Amino acid sequence: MKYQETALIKEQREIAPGIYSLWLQTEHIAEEARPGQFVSVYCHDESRLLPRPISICEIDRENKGLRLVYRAAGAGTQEFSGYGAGETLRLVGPLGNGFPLDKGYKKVFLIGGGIGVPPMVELSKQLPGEKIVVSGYRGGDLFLKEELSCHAQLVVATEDGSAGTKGNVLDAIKENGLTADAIFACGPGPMLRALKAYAEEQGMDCYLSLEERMACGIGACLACVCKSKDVDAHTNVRNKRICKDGPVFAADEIEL
Amino acid sequence: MKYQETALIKEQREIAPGIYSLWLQTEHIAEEARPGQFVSVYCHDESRLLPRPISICEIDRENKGLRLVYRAAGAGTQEFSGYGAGETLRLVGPLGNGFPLDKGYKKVFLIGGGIGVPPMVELSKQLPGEKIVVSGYRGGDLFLKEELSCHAQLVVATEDGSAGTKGNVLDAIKENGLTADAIFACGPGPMLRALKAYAEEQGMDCYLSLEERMACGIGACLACVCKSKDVDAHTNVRNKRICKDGPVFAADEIEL
Amino acid sequence: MEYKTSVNLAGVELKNPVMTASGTFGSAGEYGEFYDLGDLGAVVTKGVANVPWPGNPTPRIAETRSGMLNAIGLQNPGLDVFLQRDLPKLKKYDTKIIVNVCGKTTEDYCDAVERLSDADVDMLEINVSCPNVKEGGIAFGQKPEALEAITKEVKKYAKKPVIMKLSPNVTDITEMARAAEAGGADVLSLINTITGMKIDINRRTFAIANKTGGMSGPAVKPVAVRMVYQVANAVKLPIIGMGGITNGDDAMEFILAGATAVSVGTANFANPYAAKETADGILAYMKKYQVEDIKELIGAVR
Amino acid sequence: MEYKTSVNLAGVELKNPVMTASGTFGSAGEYGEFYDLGDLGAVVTKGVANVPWPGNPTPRIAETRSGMLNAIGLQNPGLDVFLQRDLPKLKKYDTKIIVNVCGKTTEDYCDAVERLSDADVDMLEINVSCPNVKEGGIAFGQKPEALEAITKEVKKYAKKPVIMKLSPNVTDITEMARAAEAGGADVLSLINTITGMKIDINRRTFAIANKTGGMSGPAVKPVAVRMVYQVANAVKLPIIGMGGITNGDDAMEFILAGATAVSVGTANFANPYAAKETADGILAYMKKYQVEDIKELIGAVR
Ligand SMILES: Cc1cc2nc3c(=O)[nH]c(=O)nc-3n(C[C@H](O)[C@H](O)[C@H](O)COP(=O)(O)OP(=O)(O)OC[C@H]3O[C@@H](n4cnc5c(N)ncnc54)[C@H](O)[C@@H]3O)c2cc1C
Ligand SMILES: Cc1cc2nc3c(=O)[nH]c(=O)nc-3n(C[C@H](O)[C@H](O)[C@H](O)COP(=O)(O)OP(=O)(O)OC[C@H]3O[C@@H](n4cnc5c(N)ncnc54)[C@H](O)[C@@H]3O)c2cc1C
Ligand SMILES: Cc1cc2nc3c(=O)[nH]c(=O)nc-3n(C[C@H](O)[C@H](O)[C@H](O)COP(=O)(O)O)c2cc1C
Ligand SMILES: Cc1cc2nc3c(=O)[nH]c(=O)nc-3n(C[C@H](O)[C@H](O)[C@H](O)COP(=O)(O)O)c2cc1C
Ligand code: FES
Ligand code: FES
Repeated sequence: MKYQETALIKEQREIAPGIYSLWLQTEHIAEEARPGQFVSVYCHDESRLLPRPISICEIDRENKGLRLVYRAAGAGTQEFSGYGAGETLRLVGPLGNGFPLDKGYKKVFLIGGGIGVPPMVELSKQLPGEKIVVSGYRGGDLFLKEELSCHAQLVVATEDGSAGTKGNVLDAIKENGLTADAIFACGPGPMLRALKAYAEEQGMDCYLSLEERMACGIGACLACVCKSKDVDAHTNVRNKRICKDGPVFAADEIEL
Repeated sequence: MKYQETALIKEQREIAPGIYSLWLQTEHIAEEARPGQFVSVYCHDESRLLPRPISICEIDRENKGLRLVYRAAGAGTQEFSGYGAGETLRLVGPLGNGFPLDKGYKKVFLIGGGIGVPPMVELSKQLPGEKIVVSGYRGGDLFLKEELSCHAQLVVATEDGSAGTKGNVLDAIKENGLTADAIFACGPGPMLRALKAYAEEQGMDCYLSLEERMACGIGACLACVCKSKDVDAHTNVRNKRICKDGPVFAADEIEL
Repeated sequence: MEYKTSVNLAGVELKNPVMTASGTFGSAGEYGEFYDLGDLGAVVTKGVANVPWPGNPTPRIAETRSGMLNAIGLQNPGLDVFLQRDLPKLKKYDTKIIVNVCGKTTEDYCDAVERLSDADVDMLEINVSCPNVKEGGIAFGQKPEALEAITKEVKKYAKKPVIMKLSPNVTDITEMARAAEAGGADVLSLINTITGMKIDINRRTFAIANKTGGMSGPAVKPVAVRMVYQVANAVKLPIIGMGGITNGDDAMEFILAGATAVSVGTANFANPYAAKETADGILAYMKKYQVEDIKELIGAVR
Repeated sequence: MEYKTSVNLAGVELKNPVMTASGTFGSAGEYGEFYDLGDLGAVVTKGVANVPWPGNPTPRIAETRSGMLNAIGLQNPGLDVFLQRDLPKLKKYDTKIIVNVCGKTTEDYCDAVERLSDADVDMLEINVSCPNVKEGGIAFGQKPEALEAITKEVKKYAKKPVIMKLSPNVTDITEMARAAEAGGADVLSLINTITGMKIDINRRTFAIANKTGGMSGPAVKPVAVRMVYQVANAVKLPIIGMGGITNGDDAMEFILAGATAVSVGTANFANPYAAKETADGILAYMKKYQVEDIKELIGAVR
């Protein structure tokens, strides 16, 4: 079930330069949300029509709380960052499929790159088994470090080497000699491509959360497709809708 | 001199249903403003581009304060009404000519109708001589009554008869047997037309503040013209620009 | 007072004038997760062709000030899948179903129209502004002769009323409307999207992969209202007006300008309840002004 | 690094690519109360005719979502008053002066152009999208033959470079651009306004007295960028791009699409410093990406 709600902002903080953490009080969305799903967030400014898809970072089911962590990337997210406790944001959600939680893996890598780190927080809480979070950051602002260390081992890579392994998430995995049965990842395209190749090479299962421009967010407009390996059941062509069939795909279903 | 400023809201109150009183702190505008001038107020929402012209109601020169009193008529003024102390509004002003203060009349009518009442406040303070303010309201919400009674005699007309004379401002003048040398007026078109006719009939001087849709507010776009009796010096046709040559015109210069 | 919101399009009675704009509402009742689609006058499907189309590369959309660009490229699963899988889902709702048809050649259109004529749908809307068609890439929808010809052909195969959907990318929309009327169209719908472009100045490339895209949303509304007004004064056919409608007040502009029905498109993306709220808003307008029958308002501004 | 922002339009060197759009900036330096107009590449005057025009009845404008409609009706004081009174005011600024010319007949245009050729102005911009012209009301700007013909005529009388200003209300802008080029135009400017309409649903009448008006502002930008791109790929003439530019980033879209210069119009109403800030913004973009000469960026997105 999907809901449109006007959610109350309980708290908003800048947790790293340009990165904001937002706790929202929802009516139904938090209760139904699963890790890896996202919400459409709407601007108040009437010149910006389209929803901004933002992944669910953390769920406080008891208090119907939803945490989003996002980068002020453009005008819309900049607008969001200006609102504080007591103000509201209109949301539609929960959207998308989320990560599969029932695969029974013994040990998994949860890999987040940049602004792909946030969804790993709730995933690390809910996914059963042993978890190693591998987070890739540009510099030393290791946002969500505490949250990620609670339910999993945390390994860090930074581009500038200011913390953890100097390099990317795969460098960190190699440097630390880590292994796992499967990969659950979210982050920039090049990282996902590298992980897909790595998983194939290692014969690991791999689940990737993809990004694309969205209009409807619910599977109606066909804006947000990715190429699929086979003809997709819904589209009847080699395209899958990221908003509805994803954002999480088994790496071997899709082309990157 | 005209200024563009981001003015700080010092106070905003709803003084009658849908009528808002706004005190703004300006840098230069308040110091240079004269009664009968107006400011262009801009929306924050980027889908609304054009300025909303709002008359200057009161000036607190010492504190660089400017008071605007406006009706939440449409989306733009509705937006303004949502802002409170500490927030800002972008203004351009002071604009227009204002009422002539140096004509030496002994006794004048200051006539405001509806949302044309506010500019009479500062005018009643600054205009020399004896002043009778005649205010026409729809119902019994006599906004700005106190302010208008300070520097002038106040006579009221209401459409529904809930206060003062039942009827319009001319009915109130007649009922109270009032006379004066000149009229200074602001209000809806039908009222201004009636006052122009009345002034002609009585041989009184008459100054009317007009309204029209505006784009530039500074005389550049020719959106806001009214018909003039003679060929206008600037336009070289029988049109005058309300934003620049007005909003106040001698009634006998213009056609209504 | 009882308020009559029903309108008639070429013999098809809609319970209210609000439809959905093709391509913005899916084909399988996606928005039915938010409200009962039976609250709408009609649902218009995403454009469907006789065979599946893969559409364009991504990015397929870009936001613009109070609007958006899209170049989906008419991705669709093909008529067979539409008929077998999607149509039954739509039939569950108590609303009229209008199938939007696209094609590359006259034969494509006629093939699809013929097969749809036996299906349980109420009307067919012919999208003649596809980017890649015969005639050296110039769309059927930009030349009056081509439009008249394809309308005539399609009408030969259609056993349902035919709506011809007009492109706004023309010098004179009335000429196009007259051509469609001459070809035998039963209803006209307008406007399709206005061709636009956005450049990503930081990446120094086009914001959408197809370079150009179709602009829609509130930004285009004044163009759409103007064209509906012009067409309403040029032909006798009923008009479905669209382009930037977000609520009942917007819809009333189109109806007063001469539209018998209206479609809500891009606004669905900004608010999943937009189409339903538009229907509610029209009724609220009628109540406010005590207008008993919506028909009194069609083309009332002259 | 030294950054070169100057551009050349038919032999006229502008210190930067930013001009003002005709009709939005007056003719007598009105915006000079806010900043030194010498900060701009050129000032383009309000359209001026050989004789005074009274313009249209009010309301002449209406706001639309992220845009506006205007039907000023080319009110102007006539050429004599312009030359005697307004031009000297503009000449005080260290900027180029471009006079926008309107007319009802070919003779009107030629008369004005001839008289302006002896005046101290830098270029002439010919507005061929006036609403009321010969040929049964169809503007010179909507038929390629008519556009080519008037361009030829005007060129006979013009001793200054001639900019032909194109209307976007056409099926194929490249056809119009080629016609103006064939007629001998030195520069093209585009876009003029897109015809639109707004209806006041409460008063049940047109929001502007003229019924239709020209749409401008950010809402039209994607259409303008698309047309500039198309024209830049169709003709060899330099292009002045406009339509919805509010800042340097918007201007860069047009320059990357192929415009040599840009005009800021409606944005002046939303921010009196808009044109100056646009010039500043272009320089900031060049600095950000270390582009030494703006000319490297003209048409760089292909
Ligand atoms: C499924 C999904 C989950 C996401 N989760 C997060 C998250 O948790 N935290 C976070 O910071 N960001 C996330 N993003 C990216 C986020 O959606 C964009 O950063 C945001 O939409 C930018 O909006 P803007 O108005 O600031 O930028 P603008 O560039 O002004 O946006 C213009 C338009 O482009 C779209 N757009 C711009 N960048 C992106 C992008 N990267 N992906 C999709 N659409 C984009 C906007 O939604 C808008 O429609 C996610 C994207 C997707 C698809
Ligand atoms: C010189 C002058 C002084 C004014 N002083 C006051 C004042 O002191 N208090 C007050 O309440 N109102 C005043 N008005 C009217 C005020 O400008 C409008 O009520 C306001 O612009 C409406 O904006 P909106 O966005 O709420 O309405 P909308 O209808 O959404 O506005 C749409 C567009 O129409 C314009 N518009 C709408 N109504 C008017 C109008 N009556 N006059 C001019 N433009 C209009 C808006 O500026 C905007 O561009 C004055 C108008 C003028 C011309
Ligand atoms: C994402 C998207 C997809 C569209 N697909 C189609 C289509 O398949 N067939 C069609 O005739 N029109 C299509 N259109 C055009 C719309 O039906 C409509 O004519 C246009 O968007 C204007 O209405 P709006 O401003 O309310 O969206 C599409 C529009 C959008 C935004
Ligand atoms: C109020 C107004 C008046 C205009 N007058 C003229 C004119 O006299 N001559 C002309 O060629 N264009 C005129 N235009 C069109 C503009 O010059 C410009 O082409 C158009 O507005 C698009 O640019 P913009 O979106 O930046 O405003 C006018 C536009 C507006 C808004
Ligand atoms: S955003 Fe519409 S289908 Fe995904
Ligand atoms: S509003 Fe532009 S001249 Fe008055």
